[in-house]
Amino acid sequence: MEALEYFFRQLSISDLAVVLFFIGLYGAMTQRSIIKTIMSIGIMDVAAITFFMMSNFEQGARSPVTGTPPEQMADPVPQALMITAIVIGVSVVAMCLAMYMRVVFRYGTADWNILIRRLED
Amino acid sequence: MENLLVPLHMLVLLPVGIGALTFFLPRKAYQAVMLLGSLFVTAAAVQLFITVRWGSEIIQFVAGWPEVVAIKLVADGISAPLVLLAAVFFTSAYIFSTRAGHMDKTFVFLFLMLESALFGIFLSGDLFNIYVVMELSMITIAILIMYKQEKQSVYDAMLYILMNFIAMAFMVMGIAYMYRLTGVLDLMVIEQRLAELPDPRAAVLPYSMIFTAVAVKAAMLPLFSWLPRAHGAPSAPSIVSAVLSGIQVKAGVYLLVRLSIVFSPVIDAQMLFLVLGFLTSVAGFLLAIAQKDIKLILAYHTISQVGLIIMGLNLGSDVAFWGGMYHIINHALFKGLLFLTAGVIIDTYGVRSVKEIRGVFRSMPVIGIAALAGVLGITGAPFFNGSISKYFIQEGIQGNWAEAGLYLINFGTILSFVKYSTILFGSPPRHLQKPRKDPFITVISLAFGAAIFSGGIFGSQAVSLVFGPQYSAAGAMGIEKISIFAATLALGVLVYRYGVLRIEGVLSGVRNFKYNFNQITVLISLFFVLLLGYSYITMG
Amino acid sequence: MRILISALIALSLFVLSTVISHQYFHYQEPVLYQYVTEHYEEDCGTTNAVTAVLLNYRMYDTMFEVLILLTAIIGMKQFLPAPHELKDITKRRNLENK
Amino acid sequence: MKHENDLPEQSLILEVVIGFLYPFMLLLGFFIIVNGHHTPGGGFQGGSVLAALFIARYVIFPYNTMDSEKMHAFQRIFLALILLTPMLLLFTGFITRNPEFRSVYLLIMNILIGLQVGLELGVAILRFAFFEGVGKTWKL
Repeated sequence: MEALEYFFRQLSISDLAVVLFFIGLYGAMTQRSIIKTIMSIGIMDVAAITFFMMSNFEQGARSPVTGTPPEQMADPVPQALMITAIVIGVSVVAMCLAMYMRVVFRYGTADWNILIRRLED
Repeated sequence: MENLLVPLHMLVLLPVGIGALTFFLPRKAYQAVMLLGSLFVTAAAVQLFITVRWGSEIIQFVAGWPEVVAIKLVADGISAPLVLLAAVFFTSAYIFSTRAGHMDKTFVFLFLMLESALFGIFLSGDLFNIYVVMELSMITIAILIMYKQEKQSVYDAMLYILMNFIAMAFMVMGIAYMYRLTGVLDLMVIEQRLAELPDPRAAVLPYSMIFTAVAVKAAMLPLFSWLPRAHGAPSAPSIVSAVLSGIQVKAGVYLLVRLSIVFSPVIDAQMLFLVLGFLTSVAGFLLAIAQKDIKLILAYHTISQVGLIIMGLNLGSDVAFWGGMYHIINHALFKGLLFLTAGVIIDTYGVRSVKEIRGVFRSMPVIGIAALAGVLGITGAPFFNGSISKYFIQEGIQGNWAEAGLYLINFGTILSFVKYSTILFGSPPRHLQKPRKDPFITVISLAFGAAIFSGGIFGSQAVSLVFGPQYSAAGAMGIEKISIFAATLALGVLVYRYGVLRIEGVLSGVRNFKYNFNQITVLISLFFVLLLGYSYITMG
Repeated sequence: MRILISALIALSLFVLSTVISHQYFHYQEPVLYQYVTEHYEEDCGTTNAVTAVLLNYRMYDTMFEVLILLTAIIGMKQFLPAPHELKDITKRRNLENK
Repeated sequence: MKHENDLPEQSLILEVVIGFLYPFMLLLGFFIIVNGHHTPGGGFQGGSVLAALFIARYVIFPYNTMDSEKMHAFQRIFLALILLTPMLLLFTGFITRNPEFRSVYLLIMNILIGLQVGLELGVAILRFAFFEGVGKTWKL
């Protein structure tokens, strides 16, 4: 029990992001309808972005603006990279939703299996 | 370094710049400006290749910032030939379809953006930059394969984008672990820092996350179900399928090579990728035999050839490595030619299935000859470039189980292309209207056919010209190789006549079997577990 | 049954990756972080380091990202046709079916 | 001016409140864009606030009058500029050589990216909104 208790005390916020990542993966594995698959992959993407943001995290680090001494600054590099990653995530989700609307209006269903059957005829 | 016609970042952004600027020109002028622009880009790529091939490799820090901070663009022995191949391929595909109907401004803009995304992948030396450029190429392809509005099957594009979206989420997670571990984003600096790691097991997790994403991009065994429908989609114009199968899959393979060099001080998974390459190749040609639609035969066959390339690259011997790289160039040539000619055949015949198209030789002699050159090239007929690269890969194997595997793959390739080439012979249907004489199509297809043929004749000189090391390919033209090819060809025709035509029921079952999306995600996670376990254990 | 298997896979993946990342993690010297925090003022003249990284040090990434934004919009125009675009699509489809 | 795929008439309160807030949204958007080098990322946040303008305009006047073709053409102009200015100024080392142009360069880049993102999200939302009716009638 002691090892388990030690293990849990070690868990930090970034492990929470890893949990969210695999919940998204679980969602992508089990969801029947297309819109929920898009949502769960969106969750995976957001979890990966949160995990990246938490790197080089120290307690009490201040925002990287002039005036704070360089050692106390929070790491600006992940923040800048994640602005790019978030915008990419937004564009891809927008593309998926556009395709989702097209699929629903054309085949009349949002379920993966019914869609595959309707594709054949 | 200074005598470069165009600095590296300019070369990457030039195609998009041309596309964006010519958007405001009137319709008549923009076609000529596009042609001039792509010729200029090809000239810059040729000049870059010459300086890298005979000079030293070029490393350029964007905007002159110091080594740690700036994004580094690297043009070395592996990436410069691929940049040249991409530039020549895009220009010839662009010339090939000057008369085609769908060449409006948005299509050409997306086409040039795909070209600059490919340049970005080949030249980039920064981990996060590779992710951003892979994302750009993914979205551009999703639109290009759906470009013909009327015959739109949205399911293929949806499957393509969602699978690659999962792969990209894995990639961001891998880069996050990488940044936490090494604190730097540059590939070369990461390589040095990985060597200093006290315990190499720390790099197992980022390794398997990044390589799952790269495996989806390079269409490895369980994860290739997006590729045939994306490349062979009915709504994809033929030059898009040609470019995708010719160059885009190679970007995935190139990333596999580049990132395995970065991770080489810590993890060596060559045996795993050798086995996976072999299995991918076998699965590829088995599925290719089952298809009816000629574009799907070619698309499934791309998977088998990519598996062969991955096998060649991961054999560990230098001959096989440069054989694999030469096969990347050969495959771009003959698969691109086959897709271009297939597009023209489908337009004139109006039918896509192998059974109904007959007599391409009589109705379109030039397209028939070019397609025949492509088929001979891909099956590795002697005096054609396929045989040279396969000969080099075979030299690298020498006697372990993979040599028998190579014969099986060759036999599968011949079998699937015996099925494909039935469209060439026989007599064309009466009502077939004469295809309009298009000089561009004939010029480009004959040029590709000549390149395939000359690549075979001067094989070893071509390898030493493009990559450097000089290997003698005399054996490839030897009597022994010709007899083996003739025997396999005869066996292939026999097996096709009596075997494949018999088991039509099995084939149609294989053809209509589709994974639904949940099973594909389970396959991706299982691939991730396989990679994680394998690299953890072999770390030892 | 299907849900149980995928739940099992997801759980085992999570446990595997957290155990491996906690057991073997080792922080190397974050050189990039130190360089940016010390030099971003005289290099880029901004008061905010994030803008410095985004617009000066890694401007190459931001250019590609703006391209992605534009491609998403072109994709939007392709997949969600406006009424006037639909007229010529159906016209072409009828032409083809004839 | 009834269009075949418009929404029912909007409530008066909504129109008055959004009409009043419209200029302040515009002001806030440009404020975030302009001093981008104080706040992180400048262009992107400001652009998304500008996109809220298009949604507000759509909520008040739900007719498909805004020509997304023209907005898309503006977007391409901004894209060409965004590609050109860093290539001419930053990558040639002009900025690092004479530092007095740095804040001007940042200002230009922030404004360009802000307008680009604002137009982009606006066009995306309008596309989604006006496709609703179209998809049903045309049975794509």
